[in-house]
Amino acid sequence: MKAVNHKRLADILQEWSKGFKVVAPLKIDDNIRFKEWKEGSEVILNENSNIPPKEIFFPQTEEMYEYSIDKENVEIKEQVPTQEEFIVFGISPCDLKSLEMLDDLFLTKGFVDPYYKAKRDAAIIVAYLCDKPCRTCFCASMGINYQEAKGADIVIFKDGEELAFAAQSPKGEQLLGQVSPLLEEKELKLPAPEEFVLKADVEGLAEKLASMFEHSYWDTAYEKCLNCGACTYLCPTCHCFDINSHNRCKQGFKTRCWDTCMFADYTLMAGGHNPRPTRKERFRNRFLHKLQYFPERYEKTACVGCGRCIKKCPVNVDITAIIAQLKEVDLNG
Amino acid sequence: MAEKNAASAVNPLLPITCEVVKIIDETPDVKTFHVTSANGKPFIPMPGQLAMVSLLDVGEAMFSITHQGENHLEFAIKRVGMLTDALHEIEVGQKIGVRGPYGNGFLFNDMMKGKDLLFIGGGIGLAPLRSLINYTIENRDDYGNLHIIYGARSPADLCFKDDLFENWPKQRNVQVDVTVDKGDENWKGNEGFVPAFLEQLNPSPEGKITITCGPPIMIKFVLQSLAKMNYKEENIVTTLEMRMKCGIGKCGRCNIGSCYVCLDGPVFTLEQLNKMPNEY
Amino acid sequence: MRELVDKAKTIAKELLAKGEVDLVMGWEKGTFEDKTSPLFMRKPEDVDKLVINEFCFNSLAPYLLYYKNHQGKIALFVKGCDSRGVVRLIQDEQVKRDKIYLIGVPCTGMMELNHEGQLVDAAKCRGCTHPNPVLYDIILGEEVEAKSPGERFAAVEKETGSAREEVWKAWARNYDKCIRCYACQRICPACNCRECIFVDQGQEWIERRVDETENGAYSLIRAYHIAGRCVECGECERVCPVGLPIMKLNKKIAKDIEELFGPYEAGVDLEDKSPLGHFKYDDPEEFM
Amino acid sequence: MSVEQIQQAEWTPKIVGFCCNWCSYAGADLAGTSRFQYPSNIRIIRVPCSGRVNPHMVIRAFQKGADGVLVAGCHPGDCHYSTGNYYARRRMLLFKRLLEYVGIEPERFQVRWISGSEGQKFAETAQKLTEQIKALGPNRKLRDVR
Repeated sequence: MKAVNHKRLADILQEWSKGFKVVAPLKIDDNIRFKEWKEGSEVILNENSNIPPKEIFFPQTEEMYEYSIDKENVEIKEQVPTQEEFIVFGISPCDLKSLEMLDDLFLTKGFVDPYYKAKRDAAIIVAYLCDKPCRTCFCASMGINYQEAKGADIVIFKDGEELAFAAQSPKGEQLLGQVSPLLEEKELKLPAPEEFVLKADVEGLAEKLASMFEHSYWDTAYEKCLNCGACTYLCPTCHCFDINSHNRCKQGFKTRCWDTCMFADYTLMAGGHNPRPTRKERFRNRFLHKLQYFPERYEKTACVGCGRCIKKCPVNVDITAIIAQLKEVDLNG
Repeated sequence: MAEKNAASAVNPLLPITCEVVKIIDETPDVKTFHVTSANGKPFIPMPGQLAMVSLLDVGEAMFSITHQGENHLEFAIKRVGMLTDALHEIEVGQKIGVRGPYGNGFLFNDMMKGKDLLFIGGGIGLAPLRSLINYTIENRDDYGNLHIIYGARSPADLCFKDDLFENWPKQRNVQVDVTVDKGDENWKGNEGFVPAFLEQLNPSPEGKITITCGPPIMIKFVLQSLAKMNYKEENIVTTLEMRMKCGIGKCGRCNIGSCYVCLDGPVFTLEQLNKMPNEY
Repeated sequence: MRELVDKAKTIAKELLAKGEVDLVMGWEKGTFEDKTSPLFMRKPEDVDKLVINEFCFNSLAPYLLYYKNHQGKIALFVKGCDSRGVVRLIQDEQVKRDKIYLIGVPCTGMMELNHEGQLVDAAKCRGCTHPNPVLYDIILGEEVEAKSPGERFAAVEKETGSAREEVWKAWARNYDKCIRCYACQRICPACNCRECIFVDQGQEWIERRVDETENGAYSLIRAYHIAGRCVECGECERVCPVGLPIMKLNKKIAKDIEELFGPYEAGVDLEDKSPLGHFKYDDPEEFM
Repeated sequence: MSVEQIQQAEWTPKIVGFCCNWCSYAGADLAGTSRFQYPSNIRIIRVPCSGRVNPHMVIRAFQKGADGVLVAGCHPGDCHYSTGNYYARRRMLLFKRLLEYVGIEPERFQVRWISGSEGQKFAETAQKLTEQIKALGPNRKLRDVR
């Protein structure tokens, strides 16, 4: 197995960054964000980034096209969504899984989103297998083995002081070839898998929820939720967006920005009607979307068990607890 | 590189530049806009489909395409918010952005072929119905009798007066009945709300497909009346509206349960609607 | 604080059983030992879940905004800072004093896990001047001493001295991190506008774009909107998912208010006038 | 030369002046009719009272390209609405300190009392403000660079 001492990781990234832009989970003050790696940046592995790596493919603010208007004409200039190949380094298995959901959403069902596709196609994925689960993690419950990373071009894991590299695709082979002088052949193995603190059982939940829309469970479950957007913005699978124009006199540009079903104006129509007028409907929509609507549409639960929402929710709304409560609800009651 | 260009050529989020060639004042707060692009129609929609219309410096919103001519599309737009306010201010010759067509349209399955059609519209709700009415008139032989029941708040609020009183009644096997909530001194037609008017006319449900669109409160009572008159829910069709941003099933906000109104709708049979969560 | 829980349960149960209130807000155990979550109790048996400990961070005051049209009376547990939030809401006529029943909790300070996994005094409690509720109908225990009231403005004082460009760079770096989830706004007892200019779109004060300029405008204006109303509970900073030093701005404003217009702490006295809601003829004019 | 350099070379400051309708605006008027010279860098926005100036407007001005902002109102005691400028005084004082705290130069945001008869003072204020801001150079802080 190809390996390098973890202290020499920067050398490998340095080598790769000569040919590619390398995006990695970097320490920025107290945050971990996926940003472009530069010499001297500190890479943090084995901890969830504050903002999920969806921001690489689907940035929080993304320009779509520019326009200029005069009486005679409207000029629209597309911000051509092309992208050079780049490396996404250090993505964790749960976040990697979330890309499958985003792929389903952005690339299927009749329309392909060109902005997402361009970046997705250009990405070379280097996944990092977690050393051990954090206490807010429950990816195993969502069918993810944190010790494998399907779909990644290269997989890395840590054994003691050493980082092991294994290519999983021709692209990965090529990339490893580039840094082969830095790598040594070593016998390394994955640490024994560890137990998770949090668990959730979604078996059969989507079917059950299909008949729970009007259930009294929702009448009180939502009460603590403040309808901020933290959970959705931090969720690696949440993908809603808003389209806005930034206008200056007669020219400007259109951006799309992350949006969240937690905000009142999300579904508010021009005439004043709002299909989801209160916190209850919005809260219900978030969980039903994750646990019922998305599975119905794409046959996947829209949760990868990364635990970011549990960690950061201001009022400790815990999706695993909600799943447990939903499982317990008596449909006849 | 060629591949990348091809991908960008079909960017579904990019509007086509169109020109407003004609503006008709329908009512004090509804205008119909005739829109054409450099190549004639920007695209060929099916009746009941939607399009995103944008004034680039103001915003973008989804409207149903009320009619397609040889070279243009028509949108009937009621003044309700920021964008529609601005749209009502524009003049002929203004360039706007249009993208589409979106949604399933009325002809998403063959349920209407050869059947008699009953249209029940209220206010601006006639706009989406009009695309289908005109389509069935153009393809007269494929459909049975057409019966159009339409109501508005006052005579001044009646949309598409030319169609209602001139064009449609002249057609073969087309019956048009119009009512207003409250008439004025010149109004000689019916007065009263649409559901009551419908019950008074009492069209037989035999071999009929009903297509209804209008304000939610009207729809609610029309559906009750139809149920009273023994119309079956699989034979009732209606259209929904939701706030939309992308129109292509990505941005998330127009979902009703696992249905996206912009992709799977806006046209649903009552049978389908009754199975969906009541959140619209 | 944990010893107060039995008494708290008795009171809550009694209030509900006698029908004096139809809703009691408290806290329940959260996902982990060091987390709690707001609890809404409507039946005496709901009270069994109630906990009172050094992890009851959440101020329950902002929830009162959602029950403005509630018919009955609502009881809630308040720590020192929470009670100041309630006072602010009463002063802003968001809630009526006689519609709420306050159960005071003398607060010995919150504890949180630091990055190394050790329990330490919570950052938000540093410089707390009012550990005891300032307004209550019943109090659970003996009043306690404030731990470090002298450090009220510690966060602000540290700053002075750096070069202006450096200061701006540091703030710009912060603005770059903000994701505008509005958790800080939602959790804030001082943020009680019916329509928030930030969250409720459809106006042109701010754009949804996340970048230095819009985030900067958001941070500054939000801080300014709660000038003279901020009860310094530190919830905004605690809930920020990217760890922005939000309280620095709030403390800075509070400090300036003291310096310019005389001693003032928001939400301490029901009779206080908001420093930006009145004036004196001889106010300073240092910008001339 | 980069765009930035071109801008630098041709740059003259943009200053937004929020002027109270009842005094400072009249003062500016008087400055004009009395032929007092003052730089044309200042763009005046008439407001009903200095108390009308929402700090968000000041931020907005900086965002949209102002290099400096002046809020001018009646002298304390002279407010057309009797107390508007007293409120404004408190508000602007706090706000000015807040802007300074995050690193915005204090010269960029100034408040002055200018009465309707002080045409000369208005011209001098505009002159001085322009000079100060010229010395500071273009504002980049909070600026919407897109």
